[in-house]
Amino acid sequence: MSDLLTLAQSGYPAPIAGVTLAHYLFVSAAMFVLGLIGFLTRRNLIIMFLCTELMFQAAGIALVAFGRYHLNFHGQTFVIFILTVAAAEAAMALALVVLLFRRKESLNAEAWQDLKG
Amino acid sequence: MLLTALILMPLLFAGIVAFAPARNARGMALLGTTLALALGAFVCSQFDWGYADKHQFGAAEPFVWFPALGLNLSLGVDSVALMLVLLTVLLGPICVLCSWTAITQRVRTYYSWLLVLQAAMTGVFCARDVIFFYICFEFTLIPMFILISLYGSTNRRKAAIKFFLFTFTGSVIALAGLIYVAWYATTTSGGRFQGWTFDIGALESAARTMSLRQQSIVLLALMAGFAVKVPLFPVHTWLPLAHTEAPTAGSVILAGVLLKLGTYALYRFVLPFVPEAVVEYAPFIGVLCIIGILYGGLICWVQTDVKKLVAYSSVAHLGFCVLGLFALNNTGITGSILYMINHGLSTGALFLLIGMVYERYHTRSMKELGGLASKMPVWATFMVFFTMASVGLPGLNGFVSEFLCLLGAFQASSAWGSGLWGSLGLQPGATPGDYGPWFAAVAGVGMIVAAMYLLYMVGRMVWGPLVEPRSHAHHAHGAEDPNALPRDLTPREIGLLIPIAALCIGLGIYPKPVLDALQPPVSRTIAHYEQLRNSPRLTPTAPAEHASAQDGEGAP
Amino acid sequence: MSGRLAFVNPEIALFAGTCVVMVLGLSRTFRTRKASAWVAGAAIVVAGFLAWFSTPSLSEAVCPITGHLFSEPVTASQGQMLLPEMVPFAKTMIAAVGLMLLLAMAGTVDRADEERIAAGRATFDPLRSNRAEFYAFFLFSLTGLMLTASADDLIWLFLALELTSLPTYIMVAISTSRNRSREAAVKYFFLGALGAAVFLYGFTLIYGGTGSTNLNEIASSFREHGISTLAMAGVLMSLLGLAFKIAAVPMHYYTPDVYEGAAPQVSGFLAFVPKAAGFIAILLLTAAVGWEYAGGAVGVNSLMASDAPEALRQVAGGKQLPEVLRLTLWVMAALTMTVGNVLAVLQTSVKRILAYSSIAHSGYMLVGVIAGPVGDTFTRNGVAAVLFYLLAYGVTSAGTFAVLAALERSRDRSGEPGEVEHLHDIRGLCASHPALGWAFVICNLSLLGLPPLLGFFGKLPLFTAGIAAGEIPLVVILGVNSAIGAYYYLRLAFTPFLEKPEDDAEPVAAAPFRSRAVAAVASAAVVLALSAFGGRAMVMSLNAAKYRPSPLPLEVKHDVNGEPAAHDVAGVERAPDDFHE
Amino acid sequence: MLSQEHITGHAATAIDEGGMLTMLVPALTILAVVLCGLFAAMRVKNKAPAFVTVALLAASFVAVLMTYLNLGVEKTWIAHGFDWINFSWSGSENRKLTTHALIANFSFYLDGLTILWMLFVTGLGTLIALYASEYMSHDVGAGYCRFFAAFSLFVFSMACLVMADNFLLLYLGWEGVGLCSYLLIGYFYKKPSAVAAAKKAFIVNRIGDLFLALGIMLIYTHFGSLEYTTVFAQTETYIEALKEGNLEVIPATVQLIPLLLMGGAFGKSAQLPLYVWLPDAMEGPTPVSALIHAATMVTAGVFLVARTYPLFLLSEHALPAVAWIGALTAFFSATIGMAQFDIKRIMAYSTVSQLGYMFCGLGVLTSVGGAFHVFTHAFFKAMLFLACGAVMHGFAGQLDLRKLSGVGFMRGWKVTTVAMLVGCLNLAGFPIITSGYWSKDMILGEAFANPHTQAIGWILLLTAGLTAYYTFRVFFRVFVGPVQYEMGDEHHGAHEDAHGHGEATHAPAHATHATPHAPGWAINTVLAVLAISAFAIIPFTYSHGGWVHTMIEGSTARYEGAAAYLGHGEHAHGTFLGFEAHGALMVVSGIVGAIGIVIAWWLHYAGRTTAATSRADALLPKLGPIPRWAQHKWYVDEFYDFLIVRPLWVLSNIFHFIDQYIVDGIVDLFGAAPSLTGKAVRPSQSGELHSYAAWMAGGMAVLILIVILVAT
Repeated sequence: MSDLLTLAQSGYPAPIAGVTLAHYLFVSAAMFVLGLIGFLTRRNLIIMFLCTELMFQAAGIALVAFGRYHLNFHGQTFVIFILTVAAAEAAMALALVVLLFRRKESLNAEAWQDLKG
Repeated sequence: MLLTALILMPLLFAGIVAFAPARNARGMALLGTTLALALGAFVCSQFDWGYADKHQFGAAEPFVWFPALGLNLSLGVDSVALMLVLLTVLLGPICVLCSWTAITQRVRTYYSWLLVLQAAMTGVFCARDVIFFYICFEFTLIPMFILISLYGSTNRRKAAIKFFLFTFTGSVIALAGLIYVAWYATTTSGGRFQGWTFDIGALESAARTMSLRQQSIVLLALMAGFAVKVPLFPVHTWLPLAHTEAPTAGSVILAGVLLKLGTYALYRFVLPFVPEAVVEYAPFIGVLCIIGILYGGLICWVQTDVKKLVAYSSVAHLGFCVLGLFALNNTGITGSILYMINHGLSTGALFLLIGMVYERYHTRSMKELGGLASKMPVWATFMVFFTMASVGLPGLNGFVSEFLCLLGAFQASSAWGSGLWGSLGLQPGATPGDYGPWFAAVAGVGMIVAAMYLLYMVGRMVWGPLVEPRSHAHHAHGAEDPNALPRDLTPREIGLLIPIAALCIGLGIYPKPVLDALQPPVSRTIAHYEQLRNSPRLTPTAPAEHASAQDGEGAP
Repeated sequence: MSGRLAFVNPEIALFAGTCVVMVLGLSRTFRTRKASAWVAGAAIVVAGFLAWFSTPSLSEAVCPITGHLFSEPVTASQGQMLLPEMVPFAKTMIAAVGLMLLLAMAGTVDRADEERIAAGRATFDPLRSNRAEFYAFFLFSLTGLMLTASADDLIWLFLALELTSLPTYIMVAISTSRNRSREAAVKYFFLGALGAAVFLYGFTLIYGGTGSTNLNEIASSFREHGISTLAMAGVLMSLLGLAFKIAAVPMHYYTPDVYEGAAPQVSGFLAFVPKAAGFIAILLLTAAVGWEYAGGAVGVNSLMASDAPEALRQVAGGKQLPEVLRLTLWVMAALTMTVGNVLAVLQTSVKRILAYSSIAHSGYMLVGVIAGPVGDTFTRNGVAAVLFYLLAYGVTSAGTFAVLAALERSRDRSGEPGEVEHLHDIRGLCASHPALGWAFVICNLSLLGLPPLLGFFGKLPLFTAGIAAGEIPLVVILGVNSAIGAYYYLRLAFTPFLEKPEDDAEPVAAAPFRSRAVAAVASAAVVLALSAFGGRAMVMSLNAAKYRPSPLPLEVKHDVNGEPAAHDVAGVERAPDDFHE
Repeated sequence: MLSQEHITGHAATAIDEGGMLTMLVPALTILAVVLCGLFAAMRVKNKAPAFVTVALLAASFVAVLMTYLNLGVEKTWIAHGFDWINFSWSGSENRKLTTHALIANFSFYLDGLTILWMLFVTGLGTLIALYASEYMSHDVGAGYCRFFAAFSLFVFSMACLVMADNFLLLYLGWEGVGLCSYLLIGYFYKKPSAVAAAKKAFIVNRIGDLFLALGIMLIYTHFGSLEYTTVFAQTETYIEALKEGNLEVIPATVQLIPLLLMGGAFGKSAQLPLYVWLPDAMEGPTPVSALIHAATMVTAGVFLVARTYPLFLLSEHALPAVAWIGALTAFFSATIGMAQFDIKRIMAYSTVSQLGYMFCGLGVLTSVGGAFHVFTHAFFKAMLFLACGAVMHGFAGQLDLRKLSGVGFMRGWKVTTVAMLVGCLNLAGFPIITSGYWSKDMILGEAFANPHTQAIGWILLLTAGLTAYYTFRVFFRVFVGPVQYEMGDEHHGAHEDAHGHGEATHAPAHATHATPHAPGWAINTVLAVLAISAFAIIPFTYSHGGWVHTMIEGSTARYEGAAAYLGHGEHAHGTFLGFEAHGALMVVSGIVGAIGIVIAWWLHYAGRTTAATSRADALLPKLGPIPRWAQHKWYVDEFYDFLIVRPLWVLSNIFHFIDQYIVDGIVDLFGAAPSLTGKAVRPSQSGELHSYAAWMAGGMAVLILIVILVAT
């Protein structure tokens, strides 16, 4: 944790006074956890997918913050690709959801549990 | 080259049998095994008995299978391995002949796997490379599994699975132990081995420098694998089941050779690799053997299934064998090796005889069979003969080995020369060890128990008023079945028993050539222990010097 | 730049093939449509060829296979320098196994359509045809896998992994028209997204902890500044996320359901492609961290007594992953093989058994990851063991699933041919379809690890490497698990041979696609061939596992003798029969 | 008594061609076995096996006789046959190269003791084989061959036992005779009782054999050799030391050896507590009982003690133990013998009793007396058995003395009766004219002559009286008195079916033997020869052994003198109630024997009118339960059954149970562990997406937690 504290204290440069890397990371972590919780609690397939998107974007926020912190562009570059991949996944997810909805007329994830054991 | 041929010959014929017409299968199998037997005899004649502890017939440049693994197909036999190879090739034709009429379904499959099994067993004894040994050791499981589960009796699936898993589990752990030794050999060799080596000779010299703790771990791992195969007391339960369910030839091979893989591995790996741990744990193993002897023997006594009785008797018999092995003196180890051969002959023959009865009556229950002497006098004669060989009657083969094993255990006591055992007199027959008279005396009770159960068996099966299964008697008095076997043994059956009987007598009254031939390798094994006792390990504070000192004399 | 592109020659070939396939598959003529499969095959062959002959080595300016000297000096920015030789081996292996999988894929998605068209009941409708996409996805996924192997950057790695995974979700969904495939797809996709989010976040943290996404730079940062907690957390999360790809505990839950729901040939694809991707990624990450850390609390060689000879302690000590990672992987490995095996024991569905067993195999391979590429011989190099095992497992499982794909039962109500489901269905296979039956027997015995088959030689280096790394308890767990595995593999192997089909059993017929059977038999043949003559493959995997613990500074020096760079640490020497000798 | 040279000088050994003649004995007997086997294989249905056997055994006898005449008994000769168990190895002890060997050759050790034994083994063997050729005639065919094969094998084994030059070959013979005994007791194998008796004999013998084997191992361990010459050479040095008073020089190991050997001897020679097999062994054909279970095999134990006499001398407890066990057995089995009705069993118990005498003889330091009694007993006991066998043969297996009477007055039974009378007189120790009197007297006298063994002497004297009583009880009941008989209910030959239809032959066999048939020429000849020789040997053996003495003075007896130095007792200082022991006992034992005979006459002959009853019957109730207990053999069999066999049986069943359910159960539990674990884990595979996700998230959390807890 000492690393994080160091990071937090030496945030450079500070665009908004008092907002350090730690704040971004906290937001990012919160988003990630929220996404995870949403994934675990919601039954609607579309919402579940959105929750995974939330987790992806949590990583994105952290990446941008780290990039800013490290003063290089790797983070930002990464985010661009994440967005692209997320878009591709979204397309796939929607197609899949449509396929599933046609079969069972439902978006409930619990409708699909024939395979088990 | 000879040994390669000895392994490839059955494999070749296995291929031929698998693709030849079914009606030729047994003939081809007989031809193959007979040729292997002839080849075995030739190998025996070419063997230089003057150097019986040297591994002979190995190619100068062994075929390198996987250089990256350090795995060579290196072969070679010393006199111990050669004897067991001879036992294997001898039982080959016998197994084919005893299945002659008994196997009518899936004949090609049967004989080809029988031949594969023979090749694998020969490979085990010829291997000079640990991994190659292990490959053959494990590969014997598959043919045996198939023989039991296709041609066995009612409960065969369970027996086959149990047999396979039991021995497989143990031997995987043994493999870990062997690899540990190989790793140790590499790390302490100072780069002498290019990559790793699994050469038994090289490992042997390296392994002995391991610390006691390491040796103990390796011993534990090796025993986990080989004790199951032998089988020693608490891990023997697969054996009665497998024997009971296996077809006759399967039982013969199981008792004759497969169990010997375990004892042979004990001789080949455990004794030379981890001498200190062996000395440390020999009493414990001895106790297990004795429990096996008495416990197994007494269980035999209350069996009704005659095959199960003989199967349990193997547990008891191999207890003697391992006891002799771990007595760690010439008499004991010589006796033990001889025991491997003798047990293979006499118990194998008993299974043959039981199989012959089973083929006629389709039962093995001693409640349904009795007094067969009056109906099958020739069979009864052989039965009594082989029972006596199994009991250990002097003049027959079993005695020599049993007595030597017990004598070995008896002599091996550090207590000799002190205290009760005579502090005053010189005791030229005593050897250092942890067994001593009590071990021999308690194990010797096994001789009495053996007489009890084997005579019980003979008393039920051979003597007494004639008892036949009701269905059979009914059948016999009914319509004449032209395909039914004649009542007493056929010339084929007598023919396959006579060589075994001759060997039983031969080894019983003139074992000298075998005993002499066994001395060089046995003495070589003992030498480790004498060295150990004469110069106990240096203190653990200076292991490096010790290791390097040992290195000089390592590797072949 | 051409030197840089040389790394992705195979991927370029595959991508080109993909483009052609997508177009050809839309053709109205049957023959042209059919040619898409041939083109796909040709693309894979070309890619494999390119991987084999043209991938530059990073430690030398020569191709490791041909010895061809590249004109342009290879520099640090042009590839990962940790396991530089892994790339050609991995790609060649991917191409080889991919080709067999492709053979098994024949007729997967378009069978019903083509039958209808052939019967004249329908005409070809490009909008409704899936054929082109299916093969394209197949090739895309392989491309992603190859890209994973050549990744030198976390971004690249992430993209490559996603490229590997995303097509497989679709392939599962459309592999059959049954609901089960849909269910498999939904589980696979959603849980896969979850896993991807986890390792993505892990990558993020690694970047945060080191300031770079380049693996070489990350590695040198770790060596220069130590591993910060942040970075360690990142590596840990990445490993957990990647555990999904290799179906390791606790990310294995999807495996049996997905394998069961997908068509068998697609299951075979899943058993190799994502797994290989996951293992390659894990190897890259662990290589970045390095295996040069001293033993921790649980420690290397905990069984090794203080009375061991000095030489031994020197060799045994101080070569392992950081204790955090080692422990994670240790627990993961032990649980993975155990859970996979104990659940497989209970199954009666052939595909489910194979699914669980594939979990177990991942556990075995993790032993190699833990052992690491410390040793200079095949027997002591855990990475080489993993790579060789991947090859062995890939070939063998491809064969097993191909046998299942080559068989079918009567059609169900929807007109879809039934799959081989229960163990009963393969009874007596050796009698009714000898080639398929024996292929199945051989492949399963190999998976069992029965000597002298390939699976045994795959497992043996895991044993030796594990023991050499002092992981004796783990090796014993591995051994015991092999024995548990023997139980169900024996059933799988001998049901076709020993059991007779029940009298009222519905007969199993061969599917009308010869190439599936060819795939099965070819796999079995390769298994046998490698069992006998696999020595060369072992040497290659050993060369591929050449590990450079400290990749920076990156001047690759060559003296006149062509000896390797001076900063090779002791113990990471050349394999004995390298091509220089 | 013996000169100093005899004690100290180790008898010279030599290898001589003449000694090789004895190799003919095993060769000829094995030839007989093989020929009988061939006859069986060829399904010969005549008496050829018998005559081959008789001829070859006679040839063996001649070979032994020739050896005796050629070599004499002054020296010990070694005849080397071939190497049996013979190997050597070199080892290192304390960095010195040492050579060890285990040598047990098939070689013969020929001295007086050996030749004495061999003479009567082969001699009696020939005679009894001749007898059996007629006795077994109803079994001509397969069974006949089997009988004579086993018979010849027995002589072979006995030859190995007696002539062995090492302990291991002795052990071969030892177990070999056990095997033959097993095969011959179980000859009528369809009779469950015969099978059980055979089994019992073998197993009880095996118990003794174990002790013998352990003794042999101890000998090898201690002396480093199994060969008599080497071992005895070393015992000489111990004896030398003893004579100088160094009692403590003898190691405990050596003192243990005789105790272990004794165990073997008591098993084979049916002494307490291992005697139980011998009475049951009477299930075998009578010639077998005569040869094996009376004359030869059962004396193997005596032979063993005599052979290893020097070893016995080295332990201060060994010989007294031998004497006491012998005396107690003699008395104990005599009491049982008094109450039996089966005449063969009476003879069996009398054998046990007489064997006790022989051991006493050895135990009280008159090995000559022991050997002498063995020698005389061999003749008269064989004769008694053969006479009983003739009766049994003639009366269809009838052996109950309550159902036979006045046989001697029937036609054709004269020779049998005379032989019986001679035998009875010998056994009863009728003074002067019987050899039995001389040999028994020698033991009695020696027992009293030693002040430490007076008690033994009294027991033996009492036993002598009992012996005379039960012996003549048989004679007076069966051979004299009113002529009455009841045929036996079986014909033992019927069990051996030549036609292979075992079930069908009982009835006709019974019918053909409705009337007794008198013995034929072979039986009569043999009985006559034996009866004559029972008298004829008196001049050879008269007083202190005579010829027997000369036979063994070079081997066993020469050690007796040494005993004086060993603290075993002051020789010849004891007295019988103040009189000189030997002289007094000649008179006293004669009187005691006569009293026994008179009581038997009074109780069983005088005034007896029927076969079944006698005056003794009136006496029985007055003795309370004792006669019944004695008749039930003091319930020893039941006691053993209760104490050993049943517990063992129960234990075996418990073991079997343990093996099936506990040992195997644990194994199966290990086998089931994977599937049980699998069943426990399986619910997590619920098929539900969310539960998977939750397990995954939870699993990751747990894994991270473990890592944090353990690794940091």
